[in-house]
Parts: sequence; structure tokens; C-alpha cells
Amino acid sequence: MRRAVIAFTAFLGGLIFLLAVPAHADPADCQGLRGTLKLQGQPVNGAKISVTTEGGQPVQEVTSNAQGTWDVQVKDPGKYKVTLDPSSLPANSEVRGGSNVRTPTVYEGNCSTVLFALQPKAAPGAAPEDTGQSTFWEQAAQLTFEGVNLGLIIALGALGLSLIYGTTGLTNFAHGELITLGAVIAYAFNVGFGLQLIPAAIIAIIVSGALGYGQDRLFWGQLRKRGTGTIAMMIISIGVAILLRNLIQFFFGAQTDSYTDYNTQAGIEIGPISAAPKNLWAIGIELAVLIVVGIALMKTRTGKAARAVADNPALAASSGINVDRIIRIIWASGSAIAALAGIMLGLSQSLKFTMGQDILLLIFAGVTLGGLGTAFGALVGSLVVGIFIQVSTLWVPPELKSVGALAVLIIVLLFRPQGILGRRERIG
Amino acid sequence: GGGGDTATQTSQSAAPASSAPAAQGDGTLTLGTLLPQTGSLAFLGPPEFAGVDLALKEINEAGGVLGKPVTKYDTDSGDTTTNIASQSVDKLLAQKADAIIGAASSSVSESVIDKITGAGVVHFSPANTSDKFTTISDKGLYFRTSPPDKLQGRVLGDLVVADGNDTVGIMAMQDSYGTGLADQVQKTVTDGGAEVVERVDYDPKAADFSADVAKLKAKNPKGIVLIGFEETAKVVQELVKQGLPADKHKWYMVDGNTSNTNYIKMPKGTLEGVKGTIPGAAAPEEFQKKLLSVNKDLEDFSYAPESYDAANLIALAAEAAKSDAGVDIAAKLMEVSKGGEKCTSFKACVDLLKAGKDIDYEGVSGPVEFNEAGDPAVATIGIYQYGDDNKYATKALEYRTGNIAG
Amino acid sequence: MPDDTMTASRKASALAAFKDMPREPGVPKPDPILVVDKVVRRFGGLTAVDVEHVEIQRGSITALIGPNGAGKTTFFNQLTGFDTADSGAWTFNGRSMNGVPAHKVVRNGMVRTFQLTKALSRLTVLENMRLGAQKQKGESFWRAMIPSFWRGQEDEITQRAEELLVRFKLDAKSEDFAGSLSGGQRKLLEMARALMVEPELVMLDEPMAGVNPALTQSLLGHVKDLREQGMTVLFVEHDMDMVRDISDWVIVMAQGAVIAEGPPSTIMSDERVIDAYLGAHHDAPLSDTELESQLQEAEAALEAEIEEETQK
Amino acid sequence: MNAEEPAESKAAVTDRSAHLAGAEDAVLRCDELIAGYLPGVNILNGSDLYVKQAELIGIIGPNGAGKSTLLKAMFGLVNIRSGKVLLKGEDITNMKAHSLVSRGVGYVPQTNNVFPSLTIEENLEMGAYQVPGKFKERFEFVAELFPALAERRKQRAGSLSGGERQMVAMARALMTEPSVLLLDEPSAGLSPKLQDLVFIQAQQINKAGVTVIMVEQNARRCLQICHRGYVLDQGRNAYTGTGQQLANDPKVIELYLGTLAKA
Amino acid sequence: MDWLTIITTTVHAAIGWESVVYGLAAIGVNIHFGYTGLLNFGQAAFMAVAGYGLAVAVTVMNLPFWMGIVIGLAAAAILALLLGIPTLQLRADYLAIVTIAAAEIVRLVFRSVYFKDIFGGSDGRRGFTGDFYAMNPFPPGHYGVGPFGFDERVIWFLTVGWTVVLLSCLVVYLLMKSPWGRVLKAIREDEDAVRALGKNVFSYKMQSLMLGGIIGCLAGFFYGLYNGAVQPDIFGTEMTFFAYTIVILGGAARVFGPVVGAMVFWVLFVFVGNTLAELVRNGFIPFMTTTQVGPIRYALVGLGFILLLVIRPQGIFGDKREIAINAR
Ligand SMILES: Nc1ncnc2c1ncn2[C@@H]1O[C@H](COP(=O)(O)OP(=O)(O)OP(=O)(O)O)[C@@H](O)[C@H]1O
Ligand SMILES: Nc1ncnc2c1ncn2[C@@H]1O[C@H](COP(=O)(O)OP(=O)(O)OP(=O)(O)O)[C@@H](O)[C@H]1O
Ligand SMILES: [Mg+2]
Ligand SMILES: [Mg+2]
Repeated sequence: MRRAVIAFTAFLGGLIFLLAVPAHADPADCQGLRGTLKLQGQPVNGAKISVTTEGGQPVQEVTSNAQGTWDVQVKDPGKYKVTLDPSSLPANSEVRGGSNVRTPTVYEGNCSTVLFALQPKAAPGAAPEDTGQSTFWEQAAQLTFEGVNLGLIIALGALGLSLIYGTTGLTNFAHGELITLGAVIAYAFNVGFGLQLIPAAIIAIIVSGALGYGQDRLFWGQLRKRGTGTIAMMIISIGVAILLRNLIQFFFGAQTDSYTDYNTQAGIEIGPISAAPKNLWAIGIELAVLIVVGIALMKTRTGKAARAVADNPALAASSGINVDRIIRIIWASGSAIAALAGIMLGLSQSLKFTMGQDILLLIFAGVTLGGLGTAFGALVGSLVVGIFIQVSTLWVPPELKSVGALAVLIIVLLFRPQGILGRRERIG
Repeated sequence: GGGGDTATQTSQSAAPASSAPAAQGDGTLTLGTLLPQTGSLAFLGPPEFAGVDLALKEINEAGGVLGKPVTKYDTDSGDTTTNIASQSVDKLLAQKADAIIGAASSSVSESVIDKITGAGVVHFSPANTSDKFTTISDKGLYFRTSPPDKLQGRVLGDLVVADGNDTVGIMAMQDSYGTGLADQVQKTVTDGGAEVVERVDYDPKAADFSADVAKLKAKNPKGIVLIGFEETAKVVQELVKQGLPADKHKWYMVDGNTSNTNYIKMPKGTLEGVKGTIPGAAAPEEFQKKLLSVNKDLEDFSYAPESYDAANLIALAAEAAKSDAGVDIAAKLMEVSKGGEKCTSFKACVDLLKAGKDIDYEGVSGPVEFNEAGDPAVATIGIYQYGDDNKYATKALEYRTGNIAG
Repeated sequence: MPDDTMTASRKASALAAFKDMPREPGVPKPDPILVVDKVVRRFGGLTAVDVEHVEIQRGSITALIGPNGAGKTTFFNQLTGFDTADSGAWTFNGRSMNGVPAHKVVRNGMVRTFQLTKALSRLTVLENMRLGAQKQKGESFWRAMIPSFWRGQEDEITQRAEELLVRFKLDAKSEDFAGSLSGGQRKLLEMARALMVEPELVMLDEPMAGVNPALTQSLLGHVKDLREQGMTVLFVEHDMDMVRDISDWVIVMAQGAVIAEGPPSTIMSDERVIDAYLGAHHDAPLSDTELESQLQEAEAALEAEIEEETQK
Repeated sequence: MNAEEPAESKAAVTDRSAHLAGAEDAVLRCDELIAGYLPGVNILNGSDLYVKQAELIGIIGPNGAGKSTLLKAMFGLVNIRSGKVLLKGEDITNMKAHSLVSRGVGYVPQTNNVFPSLTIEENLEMGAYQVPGKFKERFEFVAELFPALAERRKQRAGSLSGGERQMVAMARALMTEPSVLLLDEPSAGLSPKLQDLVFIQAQQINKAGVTVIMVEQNARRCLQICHRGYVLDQGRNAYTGTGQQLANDPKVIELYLGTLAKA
Repeated sequence: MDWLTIITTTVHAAIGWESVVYGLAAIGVNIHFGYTGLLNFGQAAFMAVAGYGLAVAVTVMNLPFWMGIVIGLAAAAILALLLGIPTLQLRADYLAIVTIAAAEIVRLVFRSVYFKDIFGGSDGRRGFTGDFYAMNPFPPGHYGVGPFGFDERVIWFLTVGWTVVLLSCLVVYLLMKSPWGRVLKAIREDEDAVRALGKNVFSYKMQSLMLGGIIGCLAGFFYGLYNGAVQPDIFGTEMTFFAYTIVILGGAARVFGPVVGAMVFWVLFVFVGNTLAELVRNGFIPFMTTTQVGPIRYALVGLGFILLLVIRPQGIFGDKREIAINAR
């Protein structure tokens, strides 16, 4: 009965789309094995193929026709053994991989294709054919590049997080959403209003900065004023993350999407590395921002004031620093940098409402590895994390690539509990 | 599920009845949906909800079930990182649902199947592909219309071999859908005489996929099979970037990522010639138009046919059983899905039923013939090809129908 | 006031022990409780501590003085296991203490306080005190769950804590969170808590900085009591009145090294000590008349200047 | 003495009329301040204080009396629940600290008075935050006072010894040239030599026209140099008078000063 | 509007399995964070190893149920050791990140295709609860009053669950008012000070990590037992975050804080979600579609947490004074 059903449905399909099936015979008529033999694109005529059952009972022997195809119909579904007679092949050709036996399965009412890939026989001692495979070092180079690429995006996120953590002591679990928000705002201008991505990104960064400013002015600042503890604030930030993430989903949707510009750029080869031009631009911009902000924190008056606020807000106020203003500047720049991170992430990957959440752990790892609260630490830590994730796939399965990076985090902290660039406090 | 005891309902109907909500068989068919509104599979929600909504619209327009309009409650299944599905099931059971359509994720379904079937309610997933459900203990109440991995994997694998790819790379999303399909493709491809030179199971939540693609690149396969959902767009970006574009390598996709919306922003021709397999015998076009009338914002249509068929089948089974109790529906589901006069819409089918005929519902997602385990036994897989506009032609290259079990 | 005869005897014996001792750095003591050899600690290019040899006499009150940054606190840190010395060795009660972790040092009977106080903020003052007691039965996981095991001991500890708090004028605060104490009160708590340990050697790092003078005075009596109970006290202090009042022996550190040792009276007239540490005004205790004259001098100078300014 | 002699010659238990009379033309005055940290617990229970132009005021009292709280309240770091603080006639009650700095008020806290992760130099730079132009000149000035700091200008304050921190704190306040300076135990933890320096410095600053309010536990020294003193106990003024009056008042000696320094 | 459903589901959530599982997880977190100040953000890992320990023992190794429990407990204890030895010397905020990382490692390993034969990949393991429900003394039936009530399976689960929750609370209560608990609280404030008073800080932290981990591990068992399955992704960071939220909602370092916090958490969650769904279903919010209910529900729940904590930063049972002391 089942067979009838299959036949019928196939027949329906066949009826409607009679013309759509150019290459193969009507599948309903086919129950067996078939294949096409080609050598360097040319069909191979007259190759001998014998089909036996799994148990070795001969079924049929065929020869490939002028198109190189052969076809064996069988009565019962099941496993079969297909043997190609190498002596029937053109001289100087052989089956790739060596074996000339295949053991395909035939399913009820279907034909299975059997492939014998043919190649010219290599002259003994000649160099093996170039299969386009890359060496270990080529892979390592590519992966290191990808690591830098990813690491710098993480570093941008980490810098923003670290700035806010540094000045307010807030472990902001909503930072991932600030990243997503930046990316999505740029999307709105890029896709929604049809602006080119670069101006859209600039607007998004400015808008995000303003939102960050507002966020502190209207929310976090008020909480600080009420003397809310940092732990309570941390939990509140989890609430904020949930709120923002779902609002973004509400407006943006749950699908993956991308910007209209620079989408799916073809890579260019630079030595062993293939990179899309946008990656190179992104790396340049990211490095520039990271270094400028890092130096600004070390050298400018506002930067020093930010570190002073981080250390001791009451004393900072006593020194004449407008603590709230500094914190707002930090929130604004932290959010703006987060937005940049989001845009870069969206550019190199895609946009999704969970993009920030998905990268947040790596950001935390980067910040921690570098040493909490130091700008250059965030850079170094994030690079280490990024590179480790990518390069570790040389040895570990890619599904576990984050494991390698996180394990490194733990191991490094074992030996340097204060992070790579962090400093130990004195006791007593 | 339920092994072989689906047919003998007497033993089951006694056990769950004691603990099930009292209101079984209250005369109104109540459907609950347990589909993703949030979480990582949230993008699958809208088409699935739309499928159910469309079916319900048609059912109620045709006079409802047992003379009454069908009621429906929508709930969120979330994803596996939250416990929301369990909450939702509680709510649906409290609202006396007779059948629950969901969840999208096999893992989520697994976490609530005991609760649902324990209450004597039909658990009907439009999207579960894990083979676990074939053998799971479900009191005969679990069903699914979802694309059968096995057949699709076979068809896809055969396609890859038939196209002459002797070296194949597989990138599969690391979950039961992705790895299940990938296993099947890998087996078929290997049996067919090609070599799977690299198989990458990637974490769909990873921040980026460059390393995963770099692994493929290292082996430079002729054919590349991409198994996943919409995150495939990111993989495609990486493939192009790392020099494995579709015009140099043959790409293959599956129902989860063969999409007409996901890649349209990419430069013209990026996906030209890429082939994808989608279960279902009908052209998606007509049906998609109908779906858009239910939800005009729909961008993706994954699992909408399966959801639509699920709702129709439940309604027909209830009509056939003359009862809206979960166990009664379950008892009739196999019957209405096969063996009898063929019909393709609720209205047509219900008319036949009323005329006292045995029916065989033929769905949008395929012929939908349930086997003893509540799985579809037969399916049709369409093979589609992308044009240079990065959309696939709505006309399939070919349809293949086969037994799922093989 | 404590028993006078007792005081006299212990103090006398301490003083007798020190009487004929040479006044030179690293001089051996007849009955040392702590012996330190060649302890060095560097931070980058800075040698914070470089102590050749020092001994602390059992049952005495020894003051450790020296300019700011001389390395006194760092020295304490090395001895008590809070920091690792680059090199050196020291024994406490004859037992080597190199590399012994901080908590074991305490269990051996050597306890220290912190100059920058460490109040356990969200514990009450009384709980802070109770924590100091050693060998508490209720501090083991399994016994903790059955109150009858530790109830009795807890009551004893509480009583002892309350007595100390009264002495330290913290009794009114005993149920308040330690985090709400004022700067001076924290100092007091820090010291009182250390005394709860009942150590053999207590090392106090500037215990009286910021403590009200009247209270300081009464606490000095308590410290002297401790000596009578057989405790050894080593303390860092910048208040010379206090040093003069209670210490039997003074050790002077400068730039990480011990530069002088001796009884308080001698030390305070030592040229080098005056130079490095005490400054002009402290060469001798200020008498009342001297105070007057100084004050007048200052005032006169002041008035003159102010007049000048007002005339401008 | 520049400051007016109070009516009585003995240190007096405070009486509002004296305060009101004296506070007429004060630079900074506090009236019946009530303030505290925790809800429902007042630490200051109506303390009064005034200080005139170029006056040096000492505040002493037992631990926990509320001396630091009084300074913090004046400086906007503790919320004032009732009462008023006036600076040159302007109401500055609960005004933010940084605005006070721009009005010429300086403050050295008792604890946590350095930025641990900043270097000494940066700490001092923060001292001159509102007048960055003057940094160089002032830095040279404090470097002369505390040569130890100048030597270590690149060392992070967090690794400094207790006394060194105290020097940084003092130096930080000296960076701005304030017109009113609030000092909370500036001599604590300093070596005798440096204590002298601090007291002399306080006097000198004061002589240069700066109004100084100084909280000290080195009470005798403090009373020696100050024009007037307040004895604070339990958030109230227990005694006021000239420094000398207070230093010689037997009650004050017994309760607050002790006799150790004289022994 | 189906108010009855909204109310019954809300009440069920408050006393249901969610409160048991999350309550236990939060009790563990409370021991770590509330009492000891250890920012252990890896609580989910304890639940995971416990759940998987039980599941793998029963389904893969074919051991009896009780052996599974023993293995789960042992796994949690070993995890505590492995996690504790390298991390307990870290500063609180470093510890937080390292424990998150460790928990993610555990989750990714459980999830991986590489170890699929043992842990079952992303689908996890199921089919290990038979023995537990076989012990059920309740005859089949409906237990409860009116619309409120559970079937025999759930009532058995809840009986055991709440007993364990209350026992855990009792243990916490006894320990925390003992000198042992005092040491933990002191460590939370300043470990150097505690060290200077002769306590072995590392040992106490480890004991705390173990105890909290083992209580978290009970939560893992109960999760598996109720759902009949363990899956890797449920034990993600979100789980830990929620446990923390619960602790803070209830009030840190309060014996019943986590339990009440869990109830409040789920009441909020279910009430907001179901009310919103009903409103949309009945057309009271015309501009929203079914698929948008989910995100808005979460957004509202997030907002709810924010408001609760803004209004009562010390949590339900917390002491305002402690918060004031702690403020920066
Ligand atoms: N962790 C550190 N890094 C760098 N330098 C340090 C560190 N700890 C201490 N120092 C330096 O070592 C020297 C000794 O410091 P220490 O705290 O021991 O001084 P001290 O004698 O206690 O001074 P005070 O009387 O001011 O407390 C100081 O100059 C200090 O700056
Ligand atoms: N942050 C705080 N939170 C709660 N209470 C506090 C806080 N700081 C101080 N207190 C309380 O306020 C009272 C006064 O403290 P304050 O610091 O003003 O005292 P003080 O006079 O400066 O003492 P000291 O001489 O010891 O520095 C004390 O009883 C103290 O318990
Ligand atoms: Mg010191
Ligand atoms: Mg004070």
C-alpha cells in the first residue's frame, strides 16, 4: 500500500512539474542504482560495472554509455555491492581514493547514485596533485587573523564594559544589549531609512552615546543617588538586559539580518590569509579607537578624573571633580563604543537580537583576563581570548572552541590572579 | 512514539484519564500552541503560528469541529535555556487543551512530553526531527508532521553524489536537527562513493564562524553541505570571504536554511546555483500567499506547512472520533492520515467524513502518513535551486518521495 | 587600677632584663620570643625592609618606631605571613615561621592588627569580637549544626568580649554594625578584636592613631595589664608620649633597616633618631612652661604678620 | 588675637546666644545641624559652629562624637536633615562637594583619602582638578614640603605606607589654595617630625589668610595653635572657647585630653 | 478573560516545581554569595553535573536510582573542589567571571557531539525517573482544593521537593547562626581580617562552595526528576542569573529569602505572562500579535525585577541598614 502512495504522490508531483525534471528519469520508475563516470569532465564510455547483492549474488553487469552513465534496476530494496572494473577504464586513469567497490543502499521506489571519481594516474614519483588543501601553517595564519578580527570586536565591547565598571563599580550584564542596540540602530538607519552604512553607523554611535548618557542620567544615576549597592545594581542590570533584549526583539524581530552595504564581501588573498576588505577596515578602526581611548584615559584630565572616580567617588568630589558628570561622560562613551562594537560585529557577522548576549561572556573573559578596570588590559585580554578561540580549533572541535578560550582564562588567573595587566593591592 | 501500542487505546485511555483534567470531551476542540516566541528559535515562531492560524481560520470557516468553532490558546515555548515551556504547558492544561501543537525544538518537546501525554493530551509537533521520539514512551499521544531527517538526508546525500562531488564538506548546526541530518547525509554520501573530507558541527550561538569555515577551507571540498537555520547567512558570509564561493564550490542547503528572505541582501549571484531540499510536494508559493493573508509580516516560512497540517489533522481526527478528548483524537490520527479517499483540505476531508467515508489527508508538507510510532511514514522532498537574485525558484527541480524508514 | 605590686614586679623584671643591655641594633635578648634574621623585602627598586637581626624580649612591651615609609608595616606583613619575604628567616618561640600561612601564624600565638583598619562591616561589633576567639568548637562544620556543642563556649566568649568592649568604650556600640563605626572606633575595635585571640605576642600597628587621648591613656593601663598577664606586646606608634609611657624597649627603623635600639629615654635623645624621626620639637618632652613660651612665640609671630596684612 | 574674645574667660558649655552673636560675620557657619547616615539615626544633634575670616578652629572630642560627620555634612558628603550651612552668606546646605570646591573650600578626609590606583603625581593633579594651570607651581610647593612624595611621584598611592598616604592627602588639599580648609585628623599616622610640619603648615596657611577648621585627636597640639576650639560630644557642642581656655579647663582635660602628654 | 486560569497557574507556580528547583538553586547561591561573599556564577554547573550524574548513571551505566543520586552528589563535590582550588584565591569579581566560564565549559562539554554517546548531545538524557516515581506512595488521583491541585505524580514530587527545601533551610539556619556561619560572614566582609584572626579562610570558602554546590546539586536532581529529562542548555548562565535575582529579591543572607524570592519570581513570571496572553487573546491589546507576547512578557518581567529592586534594594527580607553600610 505504501508503495502505491509513494507512486501516487510522485505522480502528482510529476504531473504538475513535468518539465522541471530534465536530468533524471521519473523517480517513480526508478528503484536501483545509477551513476555517471567522468574523467576530467569528459564522460567515460564502456567502463564495466557489476552489481551484486550484499551477500554476493550477482544482480547485473552494465557498461557505461556515451554520456558516461549507467543504470541498474533492482527488485528489492536493500544494500548492494557495486564494483567498477578498473581494467575497463581508459588507460592512465584510476579511481580516486583507490577503492573500486561501493556498498550503497537502495530504498523502496528510489534510485541511489553511485560515484566513482576518476583521475589521471599519477606518474610514479611525481608530486601529488594539488588538491587546494592548506597546510597547518596556512590555517594557523588564517585563524590568527580571524582571532585578531574577533578579538578586537571583543575588545571594543570590553573597553566599554571596563570603562563603566571602572568608574561606577557596576558589573553591567546589560552591556551585551548595548552592543545589540547600537547594531540595531545602525540597521534602522541603514535599512529603514536607506542611508549608507557609514553615515548610518556614525548616527547610531551618536544616538547610542546619547542613550547611554540618558540611561545614567535618568536611571543609574538616580539609583546611585539613593545609595543602591553595587550588587543590587548588578542584578538590576540583569533585569535591564532582559528588558532591552526583548524590546529589541519586539521591534527588530527574531530573525538574523544584515546591513545592505558591504554584505558578503568576497575575500582578497593576502599571503596565506583571505580577508574581506571590510575586515581590514574594521581592524583599523577598532585599533584606532582602542588606542585613542586608552591613551585618553591615561593622559587626559577627564581620563584621570574617571580613574579617580573609580577609586573613590567621595574623594573625587572633594577634589572638585563633578562625579556625576564624569560618570555620564563615561556612560556616553562606553555606550558609544559598545555601539561601535555592535556595528562591527553586525558587519563582520550578522545582526540578531541575541548577538550581544551571545558575545557577552567572551567580553567578560577579555576584561577579566586583562585585569579589571584597565583599558589596555581589556585590549590585551580580549585579543588573547579572540585568538585563542580561533586558533584552538586547530586541535579542538569547533563546537568546543569557546571551551579552549575559557580554560585559558582560568589557567592564566591561576598564575596571575589579578589578570595580565592588573596590579595587586597591598595588604595592611 | 509509544512503540506498537498506539492502536490499542483502551489501556491508555484508562490510565491518564484518572489524572487528566476532567474536561476531556467537553464538546469543544481546544488547541494549544507551544511555539517559540522568545529565545534562540524565536524566528521559527511566526511562520508556525501562522500555519496554525491559517488552518484554524479555514476549519472554523468550514463550520468548526463537532459543530463548534475550535478554540485556541497560544503560548511561548521559549528555548531550552529557560523553563518557560513547562509554564506554558501548565497554562494550556489548565485551559483544558485537548491537543498541543509544539514545540519547535526537540529538546523542549522532550522536556514537556511527559507532562502533556501524562494529562491525556495529544502532543503534536510540527518541527521535531530527533529520532528519539520514535521510541519515546508517550502513551501513544505523540505525533509529528515534521520533515523527516532520514529521507531528506538521503535525498540530499544522493543529490550531492549525483552532482559528482567526490569530496564533500559538511557544516552542521550542533543540535539534534543539524547533527541528525548531517549524519544521514554523511552516510549516504560515503556509501555513494564520495568522501566527506570535513565535517564541522558548529555551535549556532558562537560569536563567529570563521574558524569553523577555515576548517572546511583547509580541506577544499568540491561540495559543501550547509545544515542549519538562519545563522547560515553568517556561514555564507564566511565562505565567500574565505574563498569558497558558490561559483567555485557546490553548496547544498536544507529546509532549515533554504530561504527566500535570508540572503536577499547579499550581492547578486552569491547563491546562484545553490541547491536546497524542502519537504513537501506542493509548490510553496500558493500556500505562502495564504499565509501572508494571516500574517502579512511573515518573512520566513519554515515549518508553516507542518504546523498547518498538524492543526488540520487534529481537527479531522476529532471529527472522525466524534470526540474532542485527546486520547480519542490520538486513536483516529493514524486513520485519517492514510488509507481512504484522498483529500487535501479540511473542508473537503470533513465533507467526506460526514458522508461516512474513510479519508486520507494529504498535507501541504507532504502526504503525511503516520506510522505506528506517530511519525510520518512517507514524505516527499523537493529539490530547489537558487537563481542569481539569491532566491530559489518556486518550481522544484525534482521531487522525491520515499519511505522514511527506508 | 590593676594590682600595683604585680605591675611593679613584671615591669621591674622587664626593665631589669633590659637594664644592662647594649644599646645597639640587633642586640640579643635573654629570653627572646621572636628572633628575626636577615629579612629582606623589595618592591621593584625599592628595598622596603632589610632587617639584619632583631629579637623581641618575652613579656616586654617593645615599641617599633621610625619615619613614615620606614618599612614597619611591611615588616609586620612579612612576620605574620601576609606577604612573602624575598629572603630571611625568623622564629617564634623557637619555631621557624618562614612561609607559614597567616592563619597558622595566629594559631601559633602571634597576632597583628592592621594600620588601615579592617572592620567586618556587616557584622556587629560584638560578632567582630567573638570572631577573634580561638579554638571555637562551633567553627567546625559538623558541630556547628548542633548548638549544644558550642553554646557554653559561646557564652564565655561573649562575656570576655563584652568586658573588653567596656574597656574600649565600645559597649554602647556592641549591637551596631562595625561598618558604622567612626575612624577612631575602628582602631579600637581592631585592637580589642586582636586581644580576643589571647595571643602570646600581639603586634599592634599604630593602635592609637586617631584615638582620643583620654581614652588612649586608659587603654595604656590595659596594655600594661596584658604584660602582667604574660603577653608580649610589639607596637608601632608615632605618639611619643605613649611610647615613653609604656614601652620597655624601643626599636628604631629607617629605610627598612633597624638603626637603633634602646630604652625609650635613651632612644629619644639619640641624635640619629631625632634627625630622622623626631624632629626638633621632640628632643625632650615639652614641659608646661616650654609649651607656654612656644605658644606665645607663635602667637606673637602670628599677630605681627596679621597686622602686617591688615595694614596693607 | 584677631578673633573676638568670647564673653566668658572660661570654656563655656555652649549656649546659642554666644554662637549667634559670634556667627554674625562668619565665613562659614552651621546652625543646628542634624544629620546622619542611617535612616532614623541622627549623628549630629543640632551642632552649631562658625568660623570667621582667617580663623583657625579646632574641633576635638571622643571617638564617635561626630566630628568627621560634621565636616562631611558641611562639605556635602553627608545628607543634612535639618539646619543650615552658610558660606559667606550663601546657603550651601547639601550642596554638592565639587561645587564647594569651586567656591574655594578644600577638604582632607580622615580615611580613604587617596586614590589608590593613581600615582602620587596624578593624585596631586586631581587636587588641582579645577585649576589645572596651577598644577606645576603648586606641585613644586608641596614637593618641597614633602620631599618623599616628589621622589616617588610615579608610585601608585595604593602601595604607599599609612603615613605616606596621609602626606599625599594633605598635599592634595594644598594643591588648590582654598580659602576655607577642612582638615580631618591631618596628623594621624605621621611621624612626629611630620606632625610638627603639619601643625606649622596649618598655622602658616592660616596666617596667609586661609580659614582653617581642623579636627584632631592630637588634641593638645591642636588647641595650642587654634584660635578657638569646639569640643564635640554625641553630636552636640559640649564646650567652646579659645584654644587655651579649653586646654586648661579641668573638665575638658579629664574627659577629652588626658594627662599623658604632660606626664 | 480567563482569570481562573491565570490565578490557578500563578498559584501553582508559587508552590510548584519551579519554586522547588529555583529555590534550592538560590539557597545554594545564598550560601555562596549572601553569606560568604563568593560571587559564584557557576551555580548552573552544579545543577548540571548533578542532573547529568543521575541521568548518565541510570541510563548509560544502568545503575540503580540511588547510585545515580550518589554519583550526582559526588560529581557536585568534585566540581566544587576542581572549581575551588584555582578560583577561591581570586578577588570576588574575578571569581564571578571564572565561575561563569567554568559553568559554560561544563555546559558545552555536555552539549558536544564529541561526547554525545555519554551525555546525549544537545538533547541530553531522559528516562531516569522511573524509580523515583515508582516510590510514589500517593494513589492516582487529584490532590488539591477546587481548581488548585496536582496529580499524584506532581504531589509526590512536591512533597519530596518541599521537604528537601525546608531541610536545606533548616541546615542553613543552624549553620548561619553558629560560629561557623560567623566565619563565613566575616570572610564576606574582609578575608584578610579573618586570616589575621587565625581562621583558615580557604578551607571555609571551600566548605561554603561545597555546601552551596551540593544544595544546588539537589536543585539539579529535582529539575531532572520533574521534567524527566536533562538538557545542557537549561543549565546556562541564565539559570544562574535567575538564581541570583531570586536571592536578591528575597534578601541576601536571609534563611527564607531564596525560597520566598523564588516564589515571587515565578508568580511574577507566570502572572505577567498569562495575563498578557489573555489580554492579547481577547483583543484588549489590538496592536500586538501572538508572537509578540513572548518578548513583551519578558520585557515586563525584566521591568518588574527592576522595579522591585529599585523599590526594595535590600529584597523582601533584607535589612536596609546592611545596604546602607555596603553602599560605595
Ligand atoms: N606593594 C608595594 N609596592 C610598592 N611599594 C610598597 C608596597 N608596599 C609598601 N611599599 C613601600 O615600602 C615602604 C615601606 O612601607 P611601610 O608601609 O612598611 O611603611 P611604614 O613604616 O609602615 O610607614 P608608616 O609609618 O607611614 O605606616 C614605603 O615607602 C612604601 O611606599
Ligand atoms: N558610614 C556610616 N554609617 C553609619 N554610621 C556611621 C558612619 N560613619 C560614622 N557613623 C557613626 O557616626 C558616629 C560619628 O562618627 P564620626 O566619624 O563623625 O566620629 P568622629 O567624631 O569623627 O570620631 P573619630 O574621632 O573616631 O574619627 C559614630 O558613632 C559612628 O558610629
Ligand atoms: Mg605603617
Ligand atoms: Mg573622625
